[in-house]
Amino acid sequence: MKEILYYTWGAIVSFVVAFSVGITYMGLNRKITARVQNRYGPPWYQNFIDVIKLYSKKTSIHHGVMHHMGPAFIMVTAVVSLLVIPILNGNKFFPNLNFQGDLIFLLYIMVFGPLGMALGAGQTGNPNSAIGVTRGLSQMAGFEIPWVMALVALMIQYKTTSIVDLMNVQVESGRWLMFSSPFAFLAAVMAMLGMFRYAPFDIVGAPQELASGPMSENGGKYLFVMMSAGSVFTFAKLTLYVDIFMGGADNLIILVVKTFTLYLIPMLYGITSPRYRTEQSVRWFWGWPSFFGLLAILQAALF
Amino acid sequence: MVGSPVLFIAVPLLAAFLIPLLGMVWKESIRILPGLVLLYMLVLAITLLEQVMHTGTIVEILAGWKPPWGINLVFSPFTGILATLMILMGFIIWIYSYRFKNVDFEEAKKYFILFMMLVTGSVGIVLTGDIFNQFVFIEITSISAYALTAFYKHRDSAEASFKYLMVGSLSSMFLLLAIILIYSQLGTLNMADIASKAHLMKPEFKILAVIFFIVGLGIEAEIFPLNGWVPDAYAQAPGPVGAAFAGIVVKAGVYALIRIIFTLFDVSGTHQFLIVIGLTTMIISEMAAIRQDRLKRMLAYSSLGQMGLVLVAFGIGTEEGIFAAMFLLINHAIGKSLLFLSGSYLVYNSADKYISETNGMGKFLPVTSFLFALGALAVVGMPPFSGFWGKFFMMSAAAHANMLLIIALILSVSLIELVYYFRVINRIYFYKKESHITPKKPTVNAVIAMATLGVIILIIGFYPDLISGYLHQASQALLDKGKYIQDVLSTGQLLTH
Amino acid sequence: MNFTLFDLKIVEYSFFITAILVIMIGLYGALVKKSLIKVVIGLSIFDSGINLLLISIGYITSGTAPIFSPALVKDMPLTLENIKKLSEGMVDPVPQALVLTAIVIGFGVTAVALSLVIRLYRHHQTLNIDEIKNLKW
Amino acid sequence: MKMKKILVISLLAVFGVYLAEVLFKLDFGRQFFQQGVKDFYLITSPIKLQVANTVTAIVVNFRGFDTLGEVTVLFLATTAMGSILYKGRHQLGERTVLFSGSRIVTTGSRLLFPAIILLGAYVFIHGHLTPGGGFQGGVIIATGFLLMLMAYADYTVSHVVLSVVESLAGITFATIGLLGMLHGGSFLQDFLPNGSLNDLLSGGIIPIIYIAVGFKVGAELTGLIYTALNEKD
Amino acid sequence: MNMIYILFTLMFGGAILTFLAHKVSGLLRDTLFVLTVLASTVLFYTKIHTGDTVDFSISGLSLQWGINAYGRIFSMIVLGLGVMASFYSVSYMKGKERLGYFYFNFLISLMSMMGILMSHDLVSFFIFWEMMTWSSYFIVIYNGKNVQRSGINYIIFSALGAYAMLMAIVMVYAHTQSLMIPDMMQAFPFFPAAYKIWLPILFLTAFTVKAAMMPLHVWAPDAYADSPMAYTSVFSGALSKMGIYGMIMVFVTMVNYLPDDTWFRETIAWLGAITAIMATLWAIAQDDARKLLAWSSVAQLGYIITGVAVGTPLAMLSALFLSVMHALFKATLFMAVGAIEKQTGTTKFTEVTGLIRKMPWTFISSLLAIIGLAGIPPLGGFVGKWMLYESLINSNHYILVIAIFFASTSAFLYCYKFLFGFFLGQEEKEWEHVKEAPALMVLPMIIMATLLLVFGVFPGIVLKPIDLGMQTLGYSTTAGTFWSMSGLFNEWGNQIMMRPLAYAIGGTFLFFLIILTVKGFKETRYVTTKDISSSGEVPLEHENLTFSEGFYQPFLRAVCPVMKRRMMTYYQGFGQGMEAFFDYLRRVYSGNGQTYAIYVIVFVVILLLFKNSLFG
Repeated sequence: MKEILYYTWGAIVSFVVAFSVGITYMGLNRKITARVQNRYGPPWYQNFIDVIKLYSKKTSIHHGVMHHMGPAFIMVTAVVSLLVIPILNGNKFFPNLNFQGDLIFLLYIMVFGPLGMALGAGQTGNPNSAIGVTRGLSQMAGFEIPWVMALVALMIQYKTTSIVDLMNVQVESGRWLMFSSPFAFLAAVMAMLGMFRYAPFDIVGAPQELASGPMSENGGKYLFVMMSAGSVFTFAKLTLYVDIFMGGADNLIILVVKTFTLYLIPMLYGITSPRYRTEQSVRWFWGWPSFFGLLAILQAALF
Repeated sequence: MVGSPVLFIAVPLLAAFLIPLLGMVWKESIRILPGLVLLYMLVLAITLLEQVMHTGTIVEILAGWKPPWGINLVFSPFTGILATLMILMGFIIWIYSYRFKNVDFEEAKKYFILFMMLVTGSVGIVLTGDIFNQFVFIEITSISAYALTAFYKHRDSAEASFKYLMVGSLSSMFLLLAIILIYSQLGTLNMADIASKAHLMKPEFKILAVIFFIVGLGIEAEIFPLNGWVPDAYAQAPGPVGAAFAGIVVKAGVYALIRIIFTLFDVSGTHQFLIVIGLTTMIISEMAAIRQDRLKRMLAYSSLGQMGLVLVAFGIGTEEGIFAAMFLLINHAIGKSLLFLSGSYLVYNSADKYISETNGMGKFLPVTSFLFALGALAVVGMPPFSGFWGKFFMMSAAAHANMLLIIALILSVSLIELVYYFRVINRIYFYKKESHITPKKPTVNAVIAMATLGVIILIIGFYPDLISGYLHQASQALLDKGKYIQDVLSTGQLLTH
Repeated sequence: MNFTLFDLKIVEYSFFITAILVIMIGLYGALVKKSLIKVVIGLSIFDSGINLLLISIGYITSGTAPIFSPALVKDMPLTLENIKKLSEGMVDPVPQALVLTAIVIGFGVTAVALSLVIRLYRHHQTLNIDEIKNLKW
Repeated sequence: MKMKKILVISLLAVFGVYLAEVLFKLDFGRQFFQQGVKDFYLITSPIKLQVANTVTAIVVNFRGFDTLGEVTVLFLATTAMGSILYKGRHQLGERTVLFSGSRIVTTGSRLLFPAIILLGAYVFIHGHLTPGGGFQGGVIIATGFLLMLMAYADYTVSHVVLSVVESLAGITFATIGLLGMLHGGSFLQDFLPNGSLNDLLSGGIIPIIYIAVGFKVGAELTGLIYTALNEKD
Repeated sequence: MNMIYILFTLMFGGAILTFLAHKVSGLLRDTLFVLTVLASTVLFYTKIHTGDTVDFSISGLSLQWGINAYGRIFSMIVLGLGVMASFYSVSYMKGKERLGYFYFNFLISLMSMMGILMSHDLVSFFIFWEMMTWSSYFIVIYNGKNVQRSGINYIIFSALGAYAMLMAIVMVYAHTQSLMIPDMMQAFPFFPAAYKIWLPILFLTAFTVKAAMMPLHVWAPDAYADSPMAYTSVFSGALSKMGIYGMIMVFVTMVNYLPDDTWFRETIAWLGAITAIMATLWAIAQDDARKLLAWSSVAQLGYIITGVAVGTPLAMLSALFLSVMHALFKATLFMAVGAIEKQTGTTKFTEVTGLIRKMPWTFISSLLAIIGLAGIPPLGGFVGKWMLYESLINSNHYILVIAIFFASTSAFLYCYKFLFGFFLGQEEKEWEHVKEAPALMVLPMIIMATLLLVFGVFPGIVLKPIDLGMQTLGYSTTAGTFWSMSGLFNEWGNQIMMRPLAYAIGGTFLFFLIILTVKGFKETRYVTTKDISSSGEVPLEHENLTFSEGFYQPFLRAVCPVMKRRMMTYYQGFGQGMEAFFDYLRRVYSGNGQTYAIYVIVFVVILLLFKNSLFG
């Protein structure tokens, strides 16, 4: 019983941290993007305001059970992957469920939410949401390949599928994996571009052209949960990258610095890019990123 | 004591001569008498078979002259089984065709006489121990077969029959040539005597005789380049006659060929030749069968393929191989006859007998269709029906003889066979009936006949031991040439009354 | 090779040569001629050739018919020796018996063949064998 | 077409050469085998069976079963011909001979007819004594009928009578065989006294069978001719 | 009489009685059918114990039936699915014609599957194998004229496989003089080298046909799609597993003894992976749910094959576990399609939409099944997939694991398509009348979907019998080293605990669901799917805005190069070529009597010319 309470407490704390960091990043994203595009942009805390606004809004419609449950699904992904990913080296403060899951579990749980949300979006009956979902899923089939290749390369190189073990390897040797397995890192970063769905891979949400988009049928509490999930998930993903490639972090400050550095990659790449069509992006992921992934596997297998 | 093997010939001949007389007095007798005769023969055959299994081969001498001077009939386990099978098939086909040509007395009379003689001739071919006598029986069978093939007037049956006759008369000529060659060397016509003296023959005579026998009997046994007449004849003959061809006549031809090769001469290479020619026959005819669009032609080609398989099994030459061959033979007789019998009802009212005209018959003729499907499954060799065992024994015999390539070939050909049979079954059950076809309900006697065959298929399929004991003895009897010679030449057993 | 066509043997073997020639002629007729009637005739000739061959197999030089006619046996008792001596000068009776059967059978087949020809003519209005092939493949 | 001829001729040439090659190894005019069945026949026929014509003895007695088959073949040939040329119930084709012969022909035929029948009967009755026998006699009888049929446009033979004769003769043959079986244990066994050589009444069952065969062959051949004659549509 | 005989008598007799009862009354027939399945299941689980055998002989061949722990794994699938499907089909098949025929073949195929599992000798194995083939074939063609092509394909390929097996059987028989499978296994290491190569190949040909592996899979999509859904659940769930059953035996008993088995294993494993990839892509392209699921079955079987071929204990464990799971979720899905087909009359995504509110139970069970199929935790599918990946990585199959992963990621696409196509999207007037399927159809689905969840959280329930079965095959026990009741371990010692993860998932989900529900519970109301803000336009009543045509066009455009070629085209080309060849060949039967006579003479002359070499 105590254990459960302990875990729950840990979960809540990590959730709060992840939420606040993630939402800040998103705000910063908007700001930076605006500056690059020669706009003034909203303040960095704009997203906090948005979330609170959304929460306090009255939600008057839903389109059925699946639609109702969709945000909860995506929240599951965000929270559970956050719980599985070790936040700090040596599991300080946030041990959570780090020992109970491994990379492969993580890979799958990360799909759980989007799929659930897609179902919710599907039930709205909005044709555009289904179109968005098909694009998203197609793109996922694209970027998962280099991503998995990178992970497999790491797994076979260090003979473990556990994130904690990978972190320990880095702590012990003092070398970040992004340097000892550069190809894996390259592939993983390229996959990350797709994972964050910023340009050029933002056809999924298609914010400009599809006035309604997948999210458009959600409002109020639904959008609130989805936004929070998105921010938590952003943080979780970044932490994962930091954990396995950049030696993890000893305290939250270092973590924030590292994650933000990493976050700059998709953000900046996105600002400067036009948009790919779905098949283009899928093929892009199966091109160079996968090639690097292959190199990573070769490196891991041969050396 | 029910009788002796000669009654298999004498009684039906007597009956055949009687039928025209009786027919003048009592019209129904022309239908009943052949049935009674066949029934009697069946009872006799089964009794004798049982006896033979326990006491050994019965050799019956004729006209009181011992072999090699007189003609003799040999009822060994091997010949006995074949004779019993033929008579059984004859009887069942008689049941099937009891109402045949119900309205036309003259035609029916001729049909029944010819049919009975077809059976008798085939039984004679199997039982006789004298090559010239065998020739006579082959002619009896052939002439009845020609006439039965040409039985229907409104079809191309005369054409088929003429082809049959042309090739068939060549066959008899070659047989005569072979007999001449043998007689010129040995001065005897008795098979056992020839077998015991075969070493005295000059080898070139022996080989030439074997070649002529292979050609002459190969025509009857329907081996590849000699079987052009077969599909035509099978397809154009009335349904029951087609069944009789597949179930009775060709068996006699195969028997004769096997007897010549196994017993008469010890010419090396004949077994391999059997295998090669059997495979060729099988492959080419199955290939032709799959491209047929007429039901009976398809069945005919399929029959050729099956007989090729039987020849291959005989060609393996081991006891196991012969056992398998006998099993296949029996299965083919039953299964293919069932196919012909039920198939001819499926296309009863169609002029061209296209396979497509069986469409949807499953609904209108459920029993017939079911039996057709059963026969097809049995012929294809699907377990648990009778065909499977034959195929399995054959394969294992071939494997024991280390002929793996042959097995592979046979199996790939079986695949073809499977395809075209299942295509027909599909049509029967799952296509829509063509509107211009009116299904013809089978008569009661036809249903009884077909159902009997179906039941036999199931029984043998589930309980092959029923016949396998007999077949083992039969295959030993065929292989044991010394015993055959001894049995015949030491008079065998004189029947007493 | 001990068959030497230009040897004197050619005379002795004239029976065989004739028989083979007849066989070949008959076969030629059966295989090449277009008319059904001629085909049947060819088969018939073939048959005759075989019969001739069969008969000539049983021939014994200057042999008599295998009949113990009154003239032959009139002044000798029917003892085994006598009969044996007589029989040595007789030709082989078995081929003759066989030929009798073969002829009758050949006759039967020819009769059936001719009746089939009649039927075919009725059906196709022609006797050309090349035109009578409704059934093929 | 030429190709076919050339092919057939070359095939036949090969066939003939091979056949000749083998046959020429036979020493023509001599007995080729050491010990055949013919010696037994030649001795047994006059001594035991009292049959002068050994060929007849072989045909009817030693190999009587063949003859039964042979008779059956003829019987089947008539049946087959009837069946093949059958046109339907109550339909009899027209005669192909539409007009009678000239008076000379008809008269001559009428004169010759009994003589021919008589000759035929003689031939089959004396089958066991002289060359000839049931088949030959039957053919001669049929020739007589043929002559009549050709000479007269309206000469008819009763199918029923022919059929009855045919059947009875066949039954006789088979019954004699079965009687032999009852008597001596094997089918077609001789069960009558053999008489003495060169007597008309000798040879046991041989004359009886040959008479039956004569009737049968005569009837059958006549039937065949008659069927073929009434062929025109 | 031995219980094993009674089992088979019961099933066979039941089949015949059911067939006959069809003529009497529908109710009697249905009752008999269900009773037969139930009774045999009960009999099997109560009276027949592992290790029971009966011996008998036919025609001098000594045969043996019995059951071992390995067979029990699959009997679980067969009988479990059999019971579920029997209940389901009573309701599903109601009102269709030729039910006697259907039930007869259904029972025969169940019986033959049990027979396969209980055969200890090769002959009865083959007999049951063939019975399974034709009985399933007869059901495949049950649906009438349009499905004949798939039926023929099915029977051709099955026969190809069966004949390959027959050949292998006679080879074994000729060599060992025994038909017992254990004898064969014992003798195998001492076989000649050629046999050692050929026997596994021949056996595998047979088994991979049923398991729908790559070059031999072409029958499967059509056959699965075209048979009545009540049977397809068994067909795809249990019958295809017979192929896996055989493959595992071949791999364990034969491939291990090959002089160099690596290439063999690699080839099969790669074929399995390629099957999985290609079938997934094809599944994505389908517009018909039955076809989609059929292709998906092929893909899933591809994973299983890969697991079997890799053959490490963990891989084998995963293959067997996936077999059970696949049976569960694929049966559920096929049943769901059947239910939809029954209620709406169509199975095309382009025709039917928005059923979620009309058929909620069907939706829930298919949702669970889809989650299982996609391999998303915490359902059973994930457990199997996890073990498969771990085993592949542990055994150094790096590229293979990527291939498998690709297939399974792409599987999400069709998974979503299935759920969206039927249940989501705009609700249409056309389908307003649709009601939930009858309870008899829904219940099996629900039960199986629940089982999927239970097995996902407590995989030990299934892994325990699997472990026993693997011990029969000669593996050492894997309990504790690779799995515990709800935990899984890989060879490097990494672990995953299903229970806490499931609690975490469930807890989070419930927590946020409650938040979502409770907050503003009163004011949030349901609006129809027409009430959407599609670019500011509200669609009219008759306007259907559901997106279902060309669902994954972009993705398919991306992968089109590999989908240009279909195996079927090659087979068809081959078939047509053969047919043309046959047509050419059969012209030897020229129809001219004279030609036939010439053949005779030609034959004679050939024999004469070659007489010395032929008969010399």
